[in-house]
Amino acid sequence: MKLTSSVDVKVRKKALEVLRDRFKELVNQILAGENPTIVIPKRTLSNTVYDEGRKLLLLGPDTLSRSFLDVRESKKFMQTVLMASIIYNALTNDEYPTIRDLFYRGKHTIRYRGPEGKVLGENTWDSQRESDSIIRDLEVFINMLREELLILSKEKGKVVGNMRIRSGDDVIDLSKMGHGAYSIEPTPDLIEFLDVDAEYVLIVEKDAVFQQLHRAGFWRKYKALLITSAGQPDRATRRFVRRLSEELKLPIYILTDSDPYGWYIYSVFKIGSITLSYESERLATPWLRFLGVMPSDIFGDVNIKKKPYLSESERRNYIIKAKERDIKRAKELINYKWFQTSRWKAEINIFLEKEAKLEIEALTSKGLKFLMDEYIPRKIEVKDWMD
Amino acid sequence: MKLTSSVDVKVRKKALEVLRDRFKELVNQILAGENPTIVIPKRTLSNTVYDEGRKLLLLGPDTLSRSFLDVRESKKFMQTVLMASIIYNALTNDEYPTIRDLFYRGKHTIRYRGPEGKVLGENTWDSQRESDSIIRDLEVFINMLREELLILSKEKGKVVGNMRIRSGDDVIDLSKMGHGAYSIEPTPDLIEFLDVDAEYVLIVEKDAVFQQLHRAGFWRKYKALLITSAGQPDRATRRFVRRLSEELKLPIYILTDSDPYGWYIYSVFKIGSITLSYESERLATPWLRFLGVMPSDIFGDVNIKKKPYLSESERRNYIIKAKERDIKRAKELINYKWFQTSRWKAEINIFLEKEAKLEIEALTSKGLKFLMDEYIPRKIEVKDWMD
Amino acid sequence: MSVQQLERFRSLSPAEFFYRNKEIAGFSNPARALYQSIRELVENALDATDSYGILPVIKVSIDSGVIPDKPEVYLISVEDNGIGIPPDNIPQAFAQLLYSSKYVLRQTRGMFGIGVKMAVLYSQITTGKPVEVLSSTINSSRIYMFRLSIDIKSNKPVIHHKASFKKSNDWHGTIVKLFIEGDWNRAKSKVYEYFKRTAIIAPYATIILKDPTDNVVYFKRSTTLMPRPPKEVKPHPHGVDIELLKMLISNTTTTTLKEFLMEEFQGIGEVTSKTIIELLKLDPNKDPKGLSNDEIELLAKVLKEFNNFKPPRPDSLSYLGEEIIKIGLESILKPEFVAANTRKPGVYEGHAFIVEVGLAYGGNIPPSEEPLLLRFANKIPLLYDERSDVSWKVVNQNIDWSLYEVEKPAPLAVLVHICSTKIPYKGVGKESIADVPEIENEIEKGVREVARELKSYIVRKRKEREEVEKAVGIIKYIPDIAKSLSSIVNDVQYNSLSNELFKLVLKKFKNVKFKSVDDVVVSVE
Amino acid sequence: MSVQQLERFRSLSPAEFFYRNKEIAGFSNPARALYQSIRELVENALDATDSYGILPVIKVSIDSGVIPDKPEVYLISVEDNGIGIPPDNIPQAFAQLLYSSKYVLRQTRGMFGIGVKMAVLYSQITTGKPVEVLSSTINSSRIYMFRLSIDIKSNKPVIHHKASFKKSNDWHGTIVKLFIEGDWNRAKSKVYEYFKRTAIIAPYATIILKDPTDNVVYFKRSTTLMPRPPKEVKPHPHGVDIELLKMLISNTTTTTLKEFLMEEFQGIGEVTSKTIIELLKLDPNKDPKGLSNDEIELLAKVLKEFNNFKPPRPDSLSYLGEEIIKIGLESILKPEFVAANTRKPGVYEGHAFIVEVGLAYGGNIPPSEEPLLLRFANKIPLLYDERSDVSWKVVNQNIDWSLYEVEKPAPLAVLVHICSTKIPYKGVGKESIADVPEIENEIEKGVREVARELKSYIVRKRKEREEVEKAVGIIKYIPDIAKSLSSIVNDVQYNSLSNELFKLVLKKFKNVKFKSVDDVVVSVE
Repeated sequence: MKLTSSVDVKVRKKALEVLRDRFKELVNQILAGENPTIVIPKRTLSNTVYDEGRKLLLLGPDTLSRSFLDVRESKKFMQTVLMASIIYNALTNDEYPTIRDLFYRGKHTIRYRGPEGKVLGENTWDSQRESDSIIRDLEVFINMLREELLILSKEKGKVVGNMRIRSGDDVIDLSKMGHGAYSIEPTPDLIEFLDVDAEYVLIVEKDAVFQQLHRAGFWRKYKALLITSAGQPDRATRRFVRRLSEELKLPIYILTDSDPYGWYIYSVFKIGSITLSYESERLATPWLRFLGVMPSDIFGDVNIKKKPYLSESERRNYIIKAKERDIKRAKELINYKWFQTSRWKAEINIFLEKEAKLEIEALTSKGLKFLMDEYIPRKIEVKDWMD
Repeated sequence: MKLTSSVDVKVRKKALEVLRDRFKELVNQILAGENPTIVIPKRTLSNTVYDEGRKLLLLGPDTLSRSFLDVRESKKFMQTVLMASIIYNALTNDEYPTIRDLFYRGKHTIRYRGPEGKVLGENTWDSQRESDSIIRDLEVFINMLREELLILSKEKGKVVGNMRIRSGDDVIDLSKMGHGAYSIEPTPDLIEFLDVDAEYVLIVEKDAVFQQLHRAGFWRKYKALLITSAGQPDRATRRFVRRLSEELKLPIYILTDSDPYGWYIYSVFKIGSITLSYESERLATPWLRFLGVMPSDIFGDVNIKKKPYLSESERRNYIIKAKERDIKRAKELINYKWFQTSRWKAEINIFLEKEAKLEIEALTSKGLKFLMDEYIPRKIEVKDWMD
Repeated sequence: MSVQQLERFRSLSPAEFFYRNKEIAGFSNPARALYQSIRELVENALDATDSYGILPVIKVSIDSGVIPDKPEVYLISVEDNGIGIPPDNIPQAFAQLLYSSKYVLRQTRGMFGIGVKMAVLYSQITTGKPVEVLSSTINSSRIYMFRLSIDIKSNKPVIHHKASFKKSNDWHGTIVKLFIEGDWNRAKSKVYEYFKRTAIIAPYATIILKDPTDNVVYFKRSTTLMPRPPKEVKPHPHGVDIELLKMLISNTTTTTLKEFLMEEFQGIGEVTSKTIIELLKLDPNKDPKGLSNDEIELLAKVLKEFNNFKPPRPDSLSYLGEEIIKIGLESILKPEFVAANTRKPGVYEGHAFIVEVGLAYGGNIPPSEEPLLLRFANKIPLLYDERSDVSWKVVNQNIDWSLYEVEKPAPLAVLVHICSTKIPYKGVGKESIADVPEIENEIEKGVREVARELKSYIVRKRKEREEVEKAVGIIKYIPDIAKSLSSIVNDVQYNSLSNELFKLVLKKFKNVKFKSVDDVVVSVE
Repeated sequence: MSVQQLERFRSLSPAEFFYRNKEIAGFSNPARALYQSIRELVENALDATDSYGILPVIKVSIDSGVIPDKPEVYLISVEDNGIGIPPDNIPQAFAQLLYSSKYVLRQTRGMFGIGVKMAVLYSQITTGKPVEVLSSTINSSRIYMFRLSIDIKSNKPVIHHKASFKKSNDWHGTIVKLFIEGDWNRAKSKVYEYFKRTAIIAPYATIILKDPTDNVVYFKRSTTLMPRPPKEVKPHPHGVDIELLKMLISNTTTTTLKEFLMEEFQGIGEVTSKTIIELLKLDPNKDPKGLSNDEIELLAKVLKEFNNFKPPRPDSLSYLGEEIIKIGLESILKPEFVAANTRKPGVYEGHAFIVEVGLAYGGNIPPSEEPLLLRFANKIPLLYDERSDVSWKVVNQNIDWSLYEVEKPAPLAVLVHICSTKIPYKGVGKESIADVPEIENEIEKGVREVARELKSYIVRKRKEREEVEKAVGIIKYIPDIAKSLSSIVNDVQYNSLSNELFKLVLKKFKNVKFKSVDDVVVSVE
């Protein structure tokens, strides 16, 4: 019986080669009596640059040298080669580790005599946070994403719509999912797009709103692919959306709560996460459009002669007062380059002035039909979205 | 274009009738000059009984009277009729509200003069916690689950395996999902099972482990339906599993972390949640079997001559020290009637003695093949599971 | 070497002792010395008036810049309308330490015979100037004037100048003027606090204060009620020790033991005297001066342990009484509620004492975590060392205010006034009172008594509100209920449901006066 | 009514004053009185020895059950090997308040002339028993014995019994026996703490203590080094006030102003004397007794403000010196590190003073958030009211210990010893020292000095450790690195990688002595 897909076999072979070549270099340094040193681009905020042309957050030119003999870096040097060897062995054994697995596989105790002769214990790493950071270093060092090393993770993204794809060795029709949905695979680069009959893609931050729109037949009526990230998007959902945009040239709209958290989800889809900018080149979707919910949808905006979608008393009952940390977050966002369009600044300033948040559910509360047949189509029609 | 499924139309009609009949009774009391009173079974711990025969947590015979003139109950009386009217209106308008929607739809401010003449404001409810509790009261009062009122919610459960189902107006083959999976619908009662070729169902607590087993071809090799609840199961996943058990008579096994949180997930699937025992009759799966991870899998158990699956040094690196709240939780669990088998007591006592937790990932770290081809099949074969 | 070379023994006068150790009487630095001098003079002024039934009028003036090139020198001037001091006593009363009219069993503000002399001493050390005293007694036709300083070596007054004038009116009282090196900026807040608290404890006094910036504060009397003046009394037997017994014996004019006990003590009548002598197994007619040392020891023991004496008489004590305490608290703090409790007299180590407690709540009192504690001893405000005072312990540690329905932070002030012929201060600075169990116990009982009154007040106010609150708590929901039900059950009208529900509420709460739902509900949206 | 009826003036003897106010000298209750009496006697015993270069041997015994049916009465007995007291002075030295050999400018433990007399007074009030004193001076051939009590009214000694014996050996010293009502259970912990601290400050003393439970504690002397005995000195001009000047003028035997200044003050030589007189614009030959009040005031001002006097001489002070402080801290606290700093003499209000600071760190000292503060004044341990003491303020508020690399909780003890002819106590109880800026400043400098020494010590220890730590910090990772790399790159052996990596480390840290990776790494699993 054939258990794993033929796609995975090819991926494994390539990953093993890259790892072997890269670490051979370190061995050669050691045998030459040199201080072995891993040189990798710095994953710091100051070395994260916004590429205006490509509209992507990318790693800058700064590198860091992690050398064996540097007391402050010695442990990380050890952790990096340890992590590489674990992944190498998993690939050899036809496994699909998760980052949690990798944490466990590498975790062990070094017992050593301290300066005063007492035997002390130190773990190779104590928390997954530590081993996760090493995985990111390694991805940058060997210039491969974790999915290319067949490291799997949990996956929340779902999709429905008029489209057929090939995944593994199967063909799946995303318009035939009944009341349910298709759960995207953790390695979306291995998906093949077969045919599609859709005019745009709508990403909905919240799973429950996705369920409502799906159930009411939204994607059928408006010829859309409907996707939910179920909150902060995972890597696979981001890569899947990017491929829809890049390869199928579909317009992509996103609908989130009207708060800095929602805007940050938009930002992660569009630009990438600041701490993981090295992935942006593959995971970010620079052509993404923010459809709503905008503060001007709630309050209107006299400067662009826009009327609000909510009445006075709806506002009173639906609005949530912004918290201290929302305000702080919004003030951070407004400083990011990709939020420095006049429209985005205006919207964030409305938020800062009113100190008011709104959830998408407030719109379905006004009426599912309002959201589905008024709000979304009208905003797309009049191009009331932000780049 | 037909947007919603024919299944939903029937459901709506029935729900409207039930609501109308039930609330007509209150109107009649008022018009007769009586203190209108809602009598519902108490949803308290003390009125939750474990039915030994059916192996289910059910509501007992105690009722509570929520009357308009009782100062302490007056607000809840108002909230209950308010919630009923909102749901009634949503059904009338062909909507699919979520519980968050219902919170917003009912939230408004009552302005009234306080005892000192000052105008005060009070919201019908302030938090969703409050409105959620009223929804539960209402479900009990009208004896219908929220899904029967077409209230949707976010849904995390996924399934793959040799099985075909009808959902809405589609037929879906769960063995043709590629590297992805089928995301279960929020109203699983509306699913129709068409045909199945599986020997058992395996529920995996963790999505990432589900991904690994799926990718490695586990369900294909061992003729299983593979399900993940992605943590604490939602209502739909529980109902789906119950239907697989009840209607297809398949044995159901569950694999969770070896800790009180994992055992509690098992308990929720099997018995129902204590605070929501009124749903148990429909959502719980009393025939569920706990496959692992058991403390005796980690440490062995000389009383039943069981050897551990982990070596001394694996234990050292994989085990997580139990926290104070884990210990406390375990001591609570051991008092629940359905944990009072000799085997469960022995396992929990091993936990309490060693104060050690273990994640499923620790087993995949030992080797995905170990988990897939040794641990799971051997335990099923030698019946090393707990009822 | 001989010891004589090594050691020279000599004795010290009390003046020299306190000259060397002025900080122990509170004269530790210029700010404190200024504050301390002002209060010593004010307390003498009050003693000279209210102890003799005179409604006090006290004028205080503090001036700076009175000596060229010496901005640190202040002139303190205090005038009272008291009984005045006989001219023969004036020099010693102001310029000899341990000389006083207050060494008797009678409550006065001063007790040590040190205070005002320390101010004179500090004045002459720091400025070299004598104190000026003008005084006239009530029936005298003349006013006497002295300029005095202290001869420290001999502890005797030095009279620099002496004069007398004929009175043109019937003024009587005393005026004292004192130069002193001080620090007004650092003393200011304490001085003002001192006068504010003095006005609380003596609402029958009119006090006018002019400070060095020419700011004038006028505390007008708010009552003419006054505490009964104290009388001198004999010692109570429970307060006797061997030395006191010996002193009484050497001074007595009685000739039999029986008479001695009845005459020299309070609380011993003929019957008790007999009982005591029987316990001693002595002859009732024995001359007390003939008692042996062992017999005196035995007598001391019996007097201490015998339990049937009358309680000590409060005649020596000048307590305020509940009325005056309430007036004082009300006029200065402007609270919503006041209570006061004057305890029965108690005794510790043979000294009679009375504890008075006042409480003020709400109104203008700012809420705080710890009650505002107003401590007084023999009508003197105590400002320093609050946390080492027995009252602080009672109010903040012994009492759980939540038992009395007080929720902190609370707008609460507690006044504790201890009257005694002998206040157990922790130091000569007269600032905090030691943990004497008998006194602590009375303070606690007093505080609990006023706290109970406060609790009744709080509880009564609360109950009145509850009935109305209940009705409002139901009526406000009627519109939502009526609207919801009429939207589900289409054949019933909103108005009829609303009316029926309102009628149900009126039936239950008969004392509630609303006419319609609209009397309560303003809007629902 | 006449004033005479209203007021009876009289004066009080010092004995009567303190009898009425015994709590201000620390005799507020039986526990405190017992503790206070013991320390007054022990301090007199130490003064009689180390002030005269005698290595002290002090024997203290506290007995209970000495009087039938009076379990609350204790007998305190203290013996020293000091210089003894001349028999003529014994009655007044023990039974007359404000009589002492210590009223001179010379540092001794006692200063007030009150302490031991208060013990005698409390003894006779509570037990009626006289004090018993045996004493023999150094060259005397006889031992004198007295039984004494105080006549309170007159403040004169009462001699109950007097005797003398021929000495059979060359014993000299004093033995005092006192009955007192006390409370050993409540006094115990303070008494023991008192002796422990006395042993720290006087490591040259041998002290034997027997308590009422017959528990014997023996503090053996750990050094024969002793502080230089104090000498009597003249006042320093900076400490002069008008009153002191007047006293000096009235006592002087000099006849010219110039001589007066040179003879009666320290720090004024011929040149300085001239300069001063020029500033005064007076005749240098003027008889000082002929100075007018205004001239005296001016002289006081000039002496206070003139800046070129020699600093006050420490001859009057008996400081311990750094060596003895370190010995004391080491022998009792057993720390890992000690430092001490004896400051140069300072002056406040004309009183010379010396601050000494000691510091002990580590070893047997338990870590705590606040340093253990050991306060001493003129070699007296101060136990009560720690938080109101200037040393507490310096050690806990002025100093940021983290600047000296001390991480709290720290095993840290700080000793502060203030020597002066006049310690500015806050009360007669001799427990806490006022915030005199000059003294605070010296304490702070002293603490900073020893803290700097501590910092050097901590930093040096830390540096030595760092080199080794760094090498270990790298070597421990070699096995994992070698194993991982050899599992990826199959054509290289674990052993050769491990050896090469180890060589790299040795090349970098030349002083590290490891022979192989196994010297550091025990296991990897």
